[in-house]
Amino acid sequence: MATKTDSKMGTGVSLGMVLLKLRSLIALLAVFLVFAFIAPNFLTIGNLVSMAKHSAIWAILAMGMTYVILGGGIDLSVGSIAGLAGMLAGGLIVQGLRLPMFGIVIYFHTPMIILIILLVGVLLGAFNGFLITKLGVAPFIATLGLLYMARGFAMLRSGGMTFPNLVGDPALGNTGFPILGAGTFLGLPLVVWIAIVIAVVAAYVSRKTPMGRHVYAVGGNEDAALLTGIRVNRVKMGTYMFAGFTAALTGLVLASQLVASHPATGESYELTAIAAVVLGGTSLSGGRGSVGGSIVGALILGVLNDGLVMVGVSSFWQTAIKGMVVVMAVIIDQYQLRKQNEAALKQQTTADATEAAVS
Amino acid sequence: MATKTDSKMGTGVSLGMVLLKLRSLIALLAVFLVFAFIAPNFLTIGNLVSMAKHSAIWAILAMGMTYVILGGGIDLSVGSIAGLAGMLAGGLIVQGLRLPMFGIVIYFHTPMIILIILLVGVLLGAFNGFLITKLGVAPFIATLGLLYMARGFAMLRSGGMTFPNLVGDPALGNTGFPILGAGTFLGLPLVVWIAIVIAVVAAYVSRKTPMGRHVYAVGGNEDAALLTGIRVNRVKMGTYMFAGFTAALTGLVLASQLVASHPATGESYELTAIAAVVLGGTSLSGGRGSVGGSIVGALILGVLNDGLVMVGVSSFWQTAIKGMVVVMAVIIDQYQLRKQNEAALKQQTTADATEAAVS
Amino acid sequence: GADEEASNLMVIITPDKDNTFFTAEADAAKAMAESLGYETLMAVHGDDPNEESDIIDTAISRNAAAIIIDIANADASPNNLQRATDAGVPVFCMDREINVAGIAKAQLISDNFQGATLGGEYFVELMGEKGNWVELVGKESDTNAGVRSQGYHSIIDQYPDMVMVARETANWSQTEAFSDIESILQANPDINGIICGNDTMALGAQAAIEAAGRDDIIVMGFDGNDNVLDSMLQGKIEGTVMQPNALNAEMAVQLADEYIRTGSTGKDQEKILNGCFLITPDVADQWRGFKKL
Amino acid sequence: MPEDKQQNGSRLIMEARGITKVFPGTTALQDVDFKIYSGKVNVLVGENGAGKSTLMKIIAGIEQLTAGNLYLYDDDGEPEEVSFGSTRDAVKKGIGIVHQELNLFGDLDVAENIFMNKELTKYRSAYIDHAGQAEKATAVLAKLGQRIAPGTPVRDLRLGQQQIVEIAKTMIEEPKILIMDEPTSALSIQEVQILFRVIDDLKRHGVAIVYISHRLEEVKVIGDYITILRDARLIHSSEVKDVEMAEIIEKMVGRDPKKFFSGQAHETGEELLRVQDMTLPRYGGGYTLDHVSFSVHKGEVLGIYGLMGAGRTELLESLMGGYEKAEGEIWLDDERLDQKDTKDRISRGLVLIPEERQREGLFLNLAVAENLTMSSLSRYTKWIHILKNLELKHVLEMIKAMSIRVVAPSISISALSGGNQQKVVIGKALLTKPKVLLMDEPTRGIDVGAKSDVFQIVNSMANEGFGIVLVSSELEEVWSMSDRIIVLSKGKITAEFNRSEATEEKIRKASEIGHGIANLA
Ligand SMILES: Nc1ncnc2c1ncn2[C@@H]1O[C@H](COP(=O)(O)OP(=O)(O)OP(=O)(O)O)[C@@H](O)[C@H]1O
Ligand SMILES: Nc1ncnc2c1ncn2[C@@H]1O[C@H](COP(=O)(O)OP(=O)(O)OP(=O)(O)O)[C@@H](O)[C@H]1O
Ligand SMILES: [Mg+2]
Ligand SMILES: [Mg+2]
Repeated sequence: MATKTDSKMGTGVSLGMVLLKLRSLIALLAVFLVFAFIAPNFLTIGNLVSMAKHSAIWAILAMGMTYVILGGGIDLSVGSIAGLAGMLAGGLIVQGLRLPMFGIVIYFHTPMIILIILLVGVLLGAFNGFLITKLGVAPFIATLGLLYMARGFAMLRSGGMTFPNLVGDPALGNTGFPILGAGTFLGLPLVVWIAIVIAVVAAYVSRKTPMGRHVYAVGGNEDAALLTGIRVNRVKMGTYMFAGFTAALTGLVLASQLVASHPATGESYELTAIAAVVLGGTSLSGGRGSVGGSIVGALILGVLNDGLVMVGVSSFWQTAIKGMVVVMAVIIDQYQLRKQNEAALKQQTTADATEAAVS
Repeated sequence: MATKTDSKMGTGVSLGMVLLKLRSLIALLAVFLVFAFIAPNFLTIGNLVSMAKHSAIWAILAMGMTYVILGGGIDLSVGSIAGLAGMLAGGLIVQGLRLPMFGIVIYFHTPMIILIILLVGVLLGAFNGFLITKLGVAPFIATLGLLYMARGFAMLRSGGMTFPNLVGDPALGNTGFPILGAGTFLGLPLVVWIAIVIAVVAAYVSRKTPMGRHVYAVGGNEDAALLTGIRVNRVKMGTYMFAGFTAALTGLVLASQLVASHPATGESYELTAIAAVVLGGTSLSGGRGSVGGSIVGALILGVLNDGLVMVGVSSFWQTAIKGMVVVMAVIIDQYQLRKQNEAALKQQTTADATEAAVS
Repeated sequence: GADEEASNLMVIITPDKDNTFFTAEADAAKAMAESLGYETLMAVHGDDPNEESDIIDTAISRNAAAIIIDIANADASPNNLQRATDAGVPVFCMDREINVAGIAKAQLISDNFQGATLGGEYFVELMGEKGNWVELVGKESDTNAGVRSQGYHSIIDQYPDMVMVARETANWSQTEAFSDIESILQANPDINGIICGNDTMALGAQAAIEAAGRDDIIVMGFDGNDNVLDSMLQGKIEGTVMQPNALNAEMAVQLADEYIRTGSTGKDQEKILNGCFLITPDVADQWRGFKKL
Repeated sequence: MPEDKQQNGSRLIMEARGITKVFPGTTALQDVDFKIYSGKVNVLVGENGAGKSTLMKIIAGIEQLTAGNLYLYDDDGEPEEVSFGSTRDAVKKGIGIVHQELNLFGDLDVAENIFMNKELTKYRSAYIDHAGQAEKATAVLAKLGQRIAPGTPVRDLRLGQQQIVEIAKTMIEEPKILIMDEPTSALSIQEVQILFRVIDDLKRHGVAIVYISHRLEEVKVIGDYITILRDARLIHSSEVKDVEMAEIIEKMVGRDPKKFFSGQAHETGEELLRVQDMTLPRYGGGYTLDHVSFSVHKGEVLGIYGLMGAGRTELLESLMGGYEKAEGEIWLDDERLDQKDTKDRISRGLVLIPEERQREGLFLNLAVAENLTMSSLSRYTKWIHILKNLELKHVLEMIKAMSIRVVAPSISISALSGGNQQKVVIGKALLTKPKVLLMDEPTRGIDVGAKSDVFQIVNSMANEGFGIVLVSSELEEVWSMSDRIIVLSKGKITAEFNRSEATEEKIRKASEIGHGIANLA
């Protein structure tokens, strides 16, 4: 009897709740359908692939941001790290690593360059993590600091110039860099594959491994996490390093796509990444959200952006619409959270009542 | 005996503590002295006045931000509000208020325009406050939304164009707008006087009125504030409205200085304002800090900025140095907080011990 | 102003350091000023008139002998320059013009409109006077973005078979141009040409075209930066308009020097228009660093 | 002392010798010895700040000791010196701890909370066996008498259920030494009884329990050994049966215990506060408060007793205008309060001393003085200007009246001990010049000494003619302090007693109405 009532209650509540929970997906669907009607050629394979590619870049950046936010932090430096990563990669391809004191110049193979840059990204993330965990600097400020610093250094790397034409030189063995951005595999751009691989790993880690659960724990209640014996600092460090990694990867992909690296690349990307994460239903206060949500968020922004360009909406409206979408998303999120709590209370009351009646 | 030890302890702790507490001032002094030596003409009256003017604008913006942050929030939209305010003011001067449905155009007198724009700023702040207090949107996101929206609308106001030559037309009675930015009184620019007036009021309110105390209380412990009978939502609303006011004022001053309004005005000013607040020792988590500190923070950034330009340091280094200064400031802040807490504990414990011994 | 002893300092203000166009301009001005025996102070306003205002205050404080400036915004900058002039610091504009006369001692201007008409004419010619084209516009809050766009349209719109299928703002940015063109290519696969408000956007457009595996689309830029010249030599970009900005910069400094020494620039008119040149692939190797070799 | 190692079939399993712990500015432990016997309940008592939790944190590897040694004894009774650099080291040695505060993750589910940082993993911890975790969690919870679905997010649980999840967390590890730091402060009577049964069971399996509680009556019920700390020092250690309750209290506070629970009847005057049909609907149907009516007279202490979740906190907060949905008439001094606005209620003479001191009562970022006057600023304000001298005068008076131990009013509130912080919260309420004082668990988590101070304050306020509503989960407290007692159960008033007619038994019975509690224990 009790079970029956319970499950009935459950479904009754669930239908609305399911819709609310899936709101990001519904929003994505809505945006998609609208543009399918009003934008010419929107549903061609080519356009879908191109939107997938653009969204993939946001998704990569957003996934790193998701971990940081789930862990209770924020990372404003990802855009600058992306810019710096691109510049460093461009520099290594065009000029090599110059060590004047030894009078040598080292040129690396392209995969090596990519590895080095990713490592630099991870290290920059670790720098953020260090400021935050060891020196107790608030994440907002620590990463704001790196936002300025990394951007400054990106500019300084080339004196503000663009490193053009990053095709490499067969003689130096560093060709092939453009493949990262332009290559395809089974008809899909490499970038999309990379995003998929990272998404699968990131989602798996977040849900099925202790490491992932610990991120939620740290973001949800840091003191409790400490007392539970979770290595809080290590977990936080890990999230910032991952964010640094995704930022560097983003920088590499952008540079590779353009076959050039420009020091202003990635300006204000951090805000878009945060917007994607929030659109995906992750709470900025940490401990609640999902990698999948952020990918949906990135897709919404990607489709919206491309769709508006295709329809030819003025870039001013694009900016304003982005703002409205973000605010709307969070208002609905709050509403859902409230509903969810109410539903839970209701369920529990029913359970209590049933229990009382039985006994 | 006990008293003696106590007071000795007191002073012993105090000297170091005083230095730590005055660190913003010391930093300002240091920056000032360095440039006095290395920058030519740094100590001329003209330059001092001009630095005061530049810092005054940051200080105005930072004071609004200080209230928001003290109250436990953050406002990312101030830069965009400044931009929008400038555009609306420019529009009112150049085109008047057009009401096509009635077929009329209304031109306002300049003081009236200034009042209207300040009111718009307050209303935009209230919009932030509404999202945050009534709809439960996190401050970061609510104001991020307005950041995009206000910028979009600033651009839309003129289709991206600049409103030039805002001198007004004597026939329409709307001349005099440039005075706001260019006027002087007793040798000091009007802007500096405005900043001083706002600073005096803001500092007074924060320290000597119930309203100010309540802001600290809300930022320190919102739940407790509620039960203490503080109208938390009203207090928060107030802080965002004040921030909107200072942002609009900033936009007016900037437009008046240029005698033109440009829709991209104020981009990323929010970050500089936050940096000034943090440099001034206000904690981003709310409830701790001061208006005076933020003014010192604004002065540090102003002097640093002008000084670096005067010595001709590359703009790339300027960016990087800004980042480093912010991070350094917060590291020292953390250190001071720790020391201060220790000192307080120690004092209290010593007192406890003495009392125990006496009784 | 006049009562103070004139210094030997020229303050050179340019918009940006992350665009070769402006670096070349800054470098040319600096080299010329130093060859004439001046000290220089370099500063960048990043297209922000408020930042420009601060820098000009600083220049006044340093009692500069002259300001050589590529302004931030034609409508918003005049007042900044007026302040310098009022303080007795002569101002010389290069590249971009201000809309108010009598403030600068001289304006050495690239004739953007004329350049854009050159580019527009060549674009029409390459397209065979017909086809679908796309315009990538610079930052819309920027005067030159508008002037160039007008220049293009003044020519292209005369040809009824030239159909503009999209006009998008890419904010002078390579990355934005890249992703915008990718999207536009999806909406309008049948485009034949893209004309851009500057060279960085042209490079972004070219990268997008290449990524899409197309080689049948004509791309025009504006500025004449070295990267575009290289692309032209490789046949990837069809043309650009060279702005004589090194020349502008050098002339601005020379006139400033003249003015400082004699109290007059020796020219009758304030505005001196230096015409732009059309660069076609066959002459692309004759230019480097915005100068004819 | 060989008899130490083999007593009553149990044996010494762990020993702390000469433990000293110095925090910056505080010595929390001074040369303390502590012995833990397997299969026994080793009770640790002491006033607030005596150092109990600190000692436990050292044993559990959370804090590092300044001086002293820890020994673990193996099965042969041979000591082995150990040092724990972290919680993980202690867990490896079989030491588990239930902390004084809840340490849960609201957004994660029950099973995940229970298995946090000790996940059941496969493939070298690359995969969490969620199903296995859920199964084991259900089993452990069943043992603790709870039928909670393991997939429920913890934030949806009642406080008491959360406390039980907290206990389940440590039990899952099957520790050899289980430390419980005030595990019962949030539990209902029946839950406490189940816990005691579980403890008995653990004892039989040879687990050593360390038990900390401020509810001294519990100590007598389940304790085997007792250790008393005072002011960071070891005062006494013996078997529980060898000491009397009065002795324990005396040793804890070092003062005469007679003045505690100094309950007395008060002269009561005319009606001050009348509440009629207060209702608070519950989300999803039913009532959290179901037509509650009562009145409070001048100089009267009205005790409200109830089990966890009876709705007492909601009742007081509704009176303060904290719930938008609360309906009902409130008359204060013949004036009807209509506006649901805390500030307005305070200005009319109602004031609340909230349940959770740090979370709801204090501004840790501010000084003692600023905390004290936060509710009553308007009294020191002229136009918009705060008259600092007037404010300070009142602050100093209040510090004296409440005997708050503080060096200077400008010192940060965070430097005060729990009991003194509570006095600040009460002082803050009194400075609003209330007519009726609503006190929600004013003695929760404070030591006997501070408790007695609080009771004295209550008595003297009643004598001055205030009306006082006193909510407490401690039956004895309510019973001895109140002139009249109402009992709340599931949002309804189930009984009302005068001082003369109330017995603890009657009160308890009334509190269980509607709970379907079979006679436990
Ligand atoms: N991290 C810390 N830093 C400084 N002092 C501390 C710290 N933790 C505890 N103390 C101090 O050590 C002393 C002992 O605290 P502890 O928490 O052990 O007391 P307790 O006996 O558990 O009290 P309660 O009954 O209130 O829980 C107190 O004076 C406390 O203020
Ligand atoms: N915000 C809320 N909305 C709806 N119901 C609630 C809310 N908060 C608590 N409740 C329910 O109200 C009842 C009373 O809550 P609570 O446990 O605070 O009562 P209490 O008598 O004050 O107990 P105690 O003070 O001992 O914790 C519980 O059943 C709880 O689940
Ligand atoms: Mg304790
Ligand atoms: Mg309660």
